[in-house]
Amino acid sequence: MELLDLVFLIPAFPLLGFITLLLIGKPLGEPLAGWIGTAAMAGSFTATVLVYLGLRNQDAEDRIFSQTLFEWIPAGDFSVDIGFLADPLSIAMCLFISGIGMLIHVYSIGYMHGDEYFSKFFLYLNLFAFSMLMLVLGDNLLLTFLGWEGVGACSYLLISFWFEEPANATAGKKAFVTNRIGDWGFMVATFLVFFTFGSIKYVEFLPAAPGMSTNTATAIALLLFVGAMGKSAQFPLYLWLPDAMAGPTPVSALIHAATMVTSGIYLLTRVNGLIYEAADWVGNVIAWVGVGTALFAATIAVAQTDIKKVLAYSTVSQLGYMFLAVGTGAYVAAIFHMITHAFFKALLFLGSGSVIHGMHHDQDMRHYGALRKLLPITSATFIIGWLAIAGVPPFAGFWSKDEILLAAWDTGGVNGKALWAVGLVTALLTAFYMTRQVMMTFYGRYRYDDPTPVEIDQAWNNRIAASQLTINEAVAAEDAAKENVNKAVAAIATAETNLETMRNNVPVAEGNVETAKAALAEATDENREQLTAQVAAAENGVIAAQTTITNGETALETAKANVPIAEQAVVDATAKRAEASEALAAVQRERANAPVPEPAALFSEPDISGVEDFLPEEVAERREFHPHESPWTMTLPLGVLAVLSIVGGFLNLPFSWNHKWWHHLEHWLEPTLAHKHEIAASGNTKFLLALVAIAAGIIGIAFAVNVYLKGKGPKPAAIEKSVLANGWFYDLSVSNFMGGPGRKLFDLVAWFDATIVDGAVNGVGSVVRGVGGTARRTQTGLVRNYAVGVAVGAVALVGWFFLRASL
Amino acid sequence: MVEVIVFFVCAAIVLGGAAGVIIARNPVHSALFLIQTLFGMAVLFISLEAHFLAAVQVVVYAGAIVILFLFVIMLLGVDQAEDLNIEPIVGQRFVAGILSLGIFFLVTASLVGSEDAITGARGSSGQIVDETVKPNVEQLAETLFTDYVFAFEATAILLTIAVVGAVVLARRTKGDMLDTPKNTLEIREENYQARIDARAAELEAEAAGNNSAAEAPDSAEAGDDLVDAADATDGGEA
Amino acid sequence: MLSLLAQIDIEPIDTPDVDWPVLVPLLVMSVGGILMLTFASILKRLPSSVWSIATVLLSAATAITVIPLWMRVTDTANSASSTLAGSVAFDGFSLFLTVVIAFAVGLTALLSDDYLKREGLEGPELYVLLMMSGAGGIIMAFANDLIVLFLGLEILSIAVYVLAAMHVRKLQSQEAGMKYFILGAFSSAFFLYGIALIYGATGSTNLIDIKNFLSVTVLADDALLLAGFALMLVGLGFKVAAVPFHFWTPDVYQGAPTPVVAYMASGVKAAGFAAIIRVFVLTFEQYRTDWQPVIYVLAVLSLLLGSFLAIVQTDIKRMLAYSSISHAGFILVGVQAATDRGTSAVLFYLAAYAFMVIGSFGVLTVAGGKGDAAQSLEDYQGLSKRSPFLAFALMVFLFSQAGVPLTTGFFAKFGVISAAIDARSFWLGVIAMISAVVGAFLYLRVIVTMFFAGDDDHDSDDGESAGQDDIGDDADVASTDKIDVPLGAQIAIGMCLLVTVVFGIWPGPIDDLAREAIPRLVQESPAALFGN
Amino acid sequence: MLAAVEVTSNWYLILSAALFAVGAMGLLIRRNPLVMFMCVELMLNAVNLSFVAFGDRLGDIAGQVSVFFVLVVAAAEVVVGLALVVAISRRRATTTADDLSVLRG
Repeated sequence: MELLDLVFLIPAFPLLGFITLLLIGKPLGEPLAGWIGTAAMAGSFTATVLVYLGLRNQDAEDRIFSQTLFEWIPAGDFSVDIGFLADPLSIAMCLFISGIGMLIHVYSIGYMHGDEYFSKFFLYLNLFAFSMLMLVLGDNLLLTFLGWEGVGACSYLLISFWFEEPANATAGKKAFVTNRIGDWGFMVATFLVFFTFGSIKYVEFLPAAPGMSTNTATAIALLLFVGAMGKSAQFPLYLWLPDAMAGPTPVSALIHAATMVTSGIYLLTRVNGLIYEAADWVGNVIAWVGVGTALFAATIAVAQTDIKKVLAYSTVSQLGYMFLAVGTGAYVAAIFHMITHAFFKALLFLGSGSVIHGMHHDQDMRHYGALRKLLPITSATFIIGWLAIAGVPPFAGFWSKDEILLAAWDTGGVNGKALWAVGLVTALLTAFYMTRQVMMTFYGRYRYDDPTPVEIDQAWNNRIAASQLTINEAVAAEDAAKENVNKAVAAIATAETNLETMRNNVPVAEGNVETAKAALAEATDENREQLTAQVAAAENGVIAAQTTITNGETALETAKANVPIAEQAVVDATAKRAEASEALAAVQRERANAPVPEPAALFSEPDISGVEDFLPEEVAERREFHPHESPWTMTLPLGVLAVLSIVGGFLNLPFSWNHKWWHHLEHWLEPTLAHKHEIAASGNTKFLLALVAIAAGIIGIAFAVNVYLKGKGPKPAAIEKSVLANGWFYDLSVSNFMGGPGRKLFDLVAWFDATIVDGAVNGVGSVVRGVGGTARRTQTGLVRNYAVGVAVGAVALVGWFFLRASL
Repeated sequence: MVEVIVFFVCAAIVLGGAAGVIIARNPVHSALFLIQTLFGMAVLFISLEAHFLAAVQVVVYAGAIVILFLFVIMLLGVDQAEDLNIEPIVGQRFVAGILSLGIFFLVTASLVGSEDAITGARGSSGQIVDETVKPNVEQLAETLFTDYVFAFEATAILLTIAVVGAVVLARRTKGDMLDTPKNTLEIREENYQARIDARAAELEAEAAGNNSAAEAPDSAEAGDDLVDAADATDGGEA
Repeated sequence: MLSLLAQIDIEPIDTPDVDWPVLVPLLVMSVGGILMLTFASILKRLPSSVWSIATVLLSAATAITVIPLWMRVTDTANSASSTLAGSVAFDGFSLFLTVVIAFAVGLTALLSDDYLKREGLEGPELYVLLMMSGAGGIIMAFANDLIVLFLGLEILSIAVYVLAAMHVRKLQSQEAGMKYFILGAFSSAFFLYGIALIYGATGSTNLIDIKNFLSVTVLADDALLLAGFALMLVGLGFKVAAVPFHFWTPDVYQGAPTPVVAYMASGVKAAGFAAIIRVFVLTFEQYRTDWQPVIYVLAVLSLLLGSFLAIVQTDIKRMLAYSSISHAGFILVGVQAATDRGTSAVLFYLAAYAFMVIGSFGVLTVAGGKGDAAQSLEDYQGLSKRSPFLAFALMVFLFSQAGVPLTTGFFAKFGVISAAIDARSFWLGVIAMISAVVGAFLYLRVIVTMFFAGDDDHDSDDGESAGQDDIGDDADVASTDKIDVPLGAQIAIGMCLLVTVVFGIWPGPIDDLAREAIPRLVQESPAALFGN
Repeated sequence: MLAAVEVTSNWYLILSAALFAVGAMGLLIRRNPLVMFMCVELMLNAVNLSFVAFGDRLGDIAGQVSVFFVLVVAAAEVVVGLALVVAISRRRATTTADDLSVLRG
């Protein structure tokens, strides 16, 4: 009994951690703030274990304990307490919330290393843990709602943690708004519960549920389901979850895989007594929404290349599984799968975080490959997680998934078979896409050094640019040569003109001589000497003119001789230009002939012969970088979760002998699940169904291994050959299916997601805007129009009352 | 008989005045029509044996409130006629007509039945309207200072607010307007100043003309220029 | 002269007994205002902050004087009563609203001091008018007589008309004042006509008498009474800004000085709802099947139109104006229930809303800058950088207005909606919740603007889903200067923040008070009648 | 014939309703704020008439007392309204109600 009194400590520790970090988080700094946060979670986990032991000491029927701390809203008939409800369901939830929470805190110390807001991160994480534990432990709907909102707010804060990135801020916004829609359902349901029962305390209204009006129960169940759909990311409210991957990876692991997103399933499980009273079709609706979401998200996951996006869609898909279980009344299976999923999905997320951490924050799987040697611990644990989710026995996921499929089958009729079949297809797809992820990440060729298609393209462009440069030079040379020819021709003309002028000069000079001579003939003694000198000078002039003519003729000759030389130069330059153009054409031909670089060159290095020297600098930089394994704070949680993913299934094994021992979880949850679905199927059916499920998993894995590993196994050449020889696989399936209808199908699904669903959300927004915009026109700014509004209101009111009056 | 005639005459005066208020283009006329309505109302009060109110109606309403209106109209010089042929808001008059008719008919319809309905409602003030028991003023006073004494005291606050409010709003302020680039008041004052200057120049020119005729034209021209400038500004404003 | 008078045999008027303590809060507020006016005209040299401080102290005194009265009224032996010939109701309801109004006045005064200095306006009259208006609100809360109610309404309103036009250097402010005045006077006339018709139908203006009369008489023809209801609702609907009487709200909120808007949204609204509850929920309880549908429709229209129109606004004051219309719709949801639960939910809402809206407008007062110029959403880009305190405070207030849990807004909305559902108005509850969801978009838009947009470091094209909003993409970001938050505003905003968060986590105390403040209509208490 | 007719309080009340309606219409159709105020005065006067007529019908003086308060309110409204007009006309050349439309939307 004393142990049970500790229940308030479970949320108190994270709250304490939150307050401590709020007050002195910043001065504590890294890594002390992280350790404080972790210690708070450890305390919470310890308290949970103690309470768990306390509950165990009770008889099964007495395993329910209410603790009221204080009156919260002490208001007459509507009084709400801050009180905790410790029962098998809530404590089971608390165990894995605080346990996994603690591991993720440890992990975060390594992951957030060097972040500017290190202590703030842990502050939020602790606040989140507090809210989540309040959600689970609250003994009434309003307190659960409070926790519900609290986790939403923390999720919003943590998604936007790196809010300098606009995408993150937008994602946070999307999460906030989508969840408001779900909250609306929750609130109305709360009012309805209060209205029907006069209380919103679980221990008071759930026992009163039997015999209530079916319509009310249906309404409440559906409204709560709307709330759950928002929080647990079910179609069509799943939108925000993939976007939420913008936040830090530990957040994705803790909030968007293990804890918060499962609160919808928790809620429905908690009020299973109410759902039981609702109309039959409610369960079916839940199951079909669940299984539909599961299949839908799985098909999307197949087409993703971002390592975290695959896991995000996978989470949506697995949550759909859990809703399938809830819808078919298999609450134990739902909780079971929730717990195992928390183990292996947290493991996968943390593993992906470790990969991202090691790969310089590159999240594109096409750039990975063969990482298992470089990240040994991460890859080993990740592979365990993969086997668990893919449904390989004896890993945890197999058992829980099998139980859900069994429950679906057991619903009976065509409906049950159909649910089962869709679930099975989903299981196959799950195995496929997870294998694909593992193969692309840890196996195959190390592709981080590869130039990406964009970079190859850039290299080709570089090379063509270089060729183009040569051509430009040749053209310039050709133009210069042509110019020279022109110049030479012009020089001839000039020389001819000059020669003409010179020739004209000779008669003038000769005339001068005549004049001088005539003057000499009439000369007197005084000027004879002078005139003689003049004649001599004139005669010299004639000689000079004649000499110039000779020079001019020589120049003309030279000019004429230059023209052919210049013309020859032009011919040479033209040839060079043609040569360069040819070279460019050759490069372009080469580029055209070069194989189109695949987005994911999984199996062979991209063909970059011819452009090696032109690759952009980033490639060289990347080649300098080597992936590295993460620090122990990150690998330790991976190890623990890997062990849990292996043994998690032992919580509830489907063996029929020694029932009580194997079905531990079922017996544990027994007192809280008055209306769970009892499996009617025989042992043989169970066994057969399990075999089919295993087969589906193996087919999925095998298919993916063949597609994505393509012979890089122990005997690479042989497998590759056989695949090529058979031809059906690669060519038919991959090219035709994946590249043809399959691709189109997946594209269609992605298109539907992006256009219709997003469009509907945006559409509501634009309708609101449209209405607002129209109504806005009534606000004309003219006071007399406003007065008309008042008068219209007055007349309408008087008119109404006049109609009501008894005359 | 006399009552009926008095009623109809007064009703005609009251409604005619009211119609005048809303039809008159010039606000001064509207105010005068308002006085007409108020006087008609005073007579109706007398016929309803509310003698003191009739007096108050004339003294306070017609004598103070309407005068206040006229005072403000004159002070601001806003007595320019409003062009009632134009209604800038489409359909406003039609809607206004429908709505006021609606109010009138609905209220009237509500009134019609109520007269005959035996409600048993008698005044709860304990003061019976009967001049033979006590004079009207005395009855009023007694009710005012018993049942309505709190309301009476509350009017003190109301009147204080009115005074403070009027002072706050109507006093001249320092500083520029914050939300208009160049406020119209300044433009008006500039125009005004320009006219004054022009007039002053004219006068000066006349005075100068007596002394020496030669200088006069220049000054006059300068004045005209100013007037022109003022007109231009006016036009720009319009 | 005296002897002459003595000869006339004048029967002294037997004035009613006065339960003076009841009037103390009102007297503190109104006489305090008048005294302040007197001192302000004598002592012109005093620094203007003195008047602000005096107003805050007087409001605090008003709230404090309520405490002993509250003890008296909650003491069962000597509970609710009426005084002054039954024209003043003394019950928890009037006291509760008195405190709300006193807080509204005090907090507004805190915001006003620096506002007046910043805008270069002359001071003391604003405080005087504020207190007078508060006194009018208190009169409305206490009013047990329709004429008193009308006078309270006019005192409240006329002062606010002047306050709205108070920023004499802003054309917008004067326009706001003028519009408010014209429409206010128009709707007051309707209100008054309603009183006249009700008087004609019941023979009294006193609510107790009316109720007594209606409970013993079945009106063969209640058309007159109902027409009176309609016309009164016009006036009251106008005061609380319910659609279709809301048109003035956005214009006036946008144009009026921001601290005054804070008062309008809190104090005026509280007083308006006080009247609606006392007159309709209490006095005309018998006729609730007649008026409930009207309130229903008004609530629906206000809820939807308010939130839808708010979304398309880019001016933040206008946006909050529309959101206040939507809040009026929420409060009407509680009124419509016409139950004790509904009334206490309304009181809780009014108290919670007063603090969050004064806080919101307090932030806008400071962030608006000189002349309230920075009012567009763009001006709030990156407010978190310029003043983390303001951004955080506004975020909390907006979350509270959106009804996010752990704020008073959540419990306020929860209260009215649960009251509506309790009164079997299921669809009204649903519509209220839809409006709350739409509202969430709206408030989030502002918050996102403050925190995420307007970062200089990165490009502003942020892959925002198309058409979501048109904010944040403007290159010219408002100045990045730090904003200094004046002390008065710090105190006011801090206090609102404290109330919003503390009572958001622990709403018990306010809820308790709201529950004890269910109005009562009682004749003068036996003590008052026979004690003297 | 007229002698048989008696003036009942309803006559006054209907006159009052008509006056109220005329006042309301005037406020809607006139642009000059001063005239709009006068229309409010008409409406208040109509109410006054109603009060007095009801008081007469009920044999109650309270109707007449109420008129006092309406008078005070009317006076206070007029004072503030006119002050507003004065303040605005200082800043703007024209003062019609339609010009006041900066604030809108």
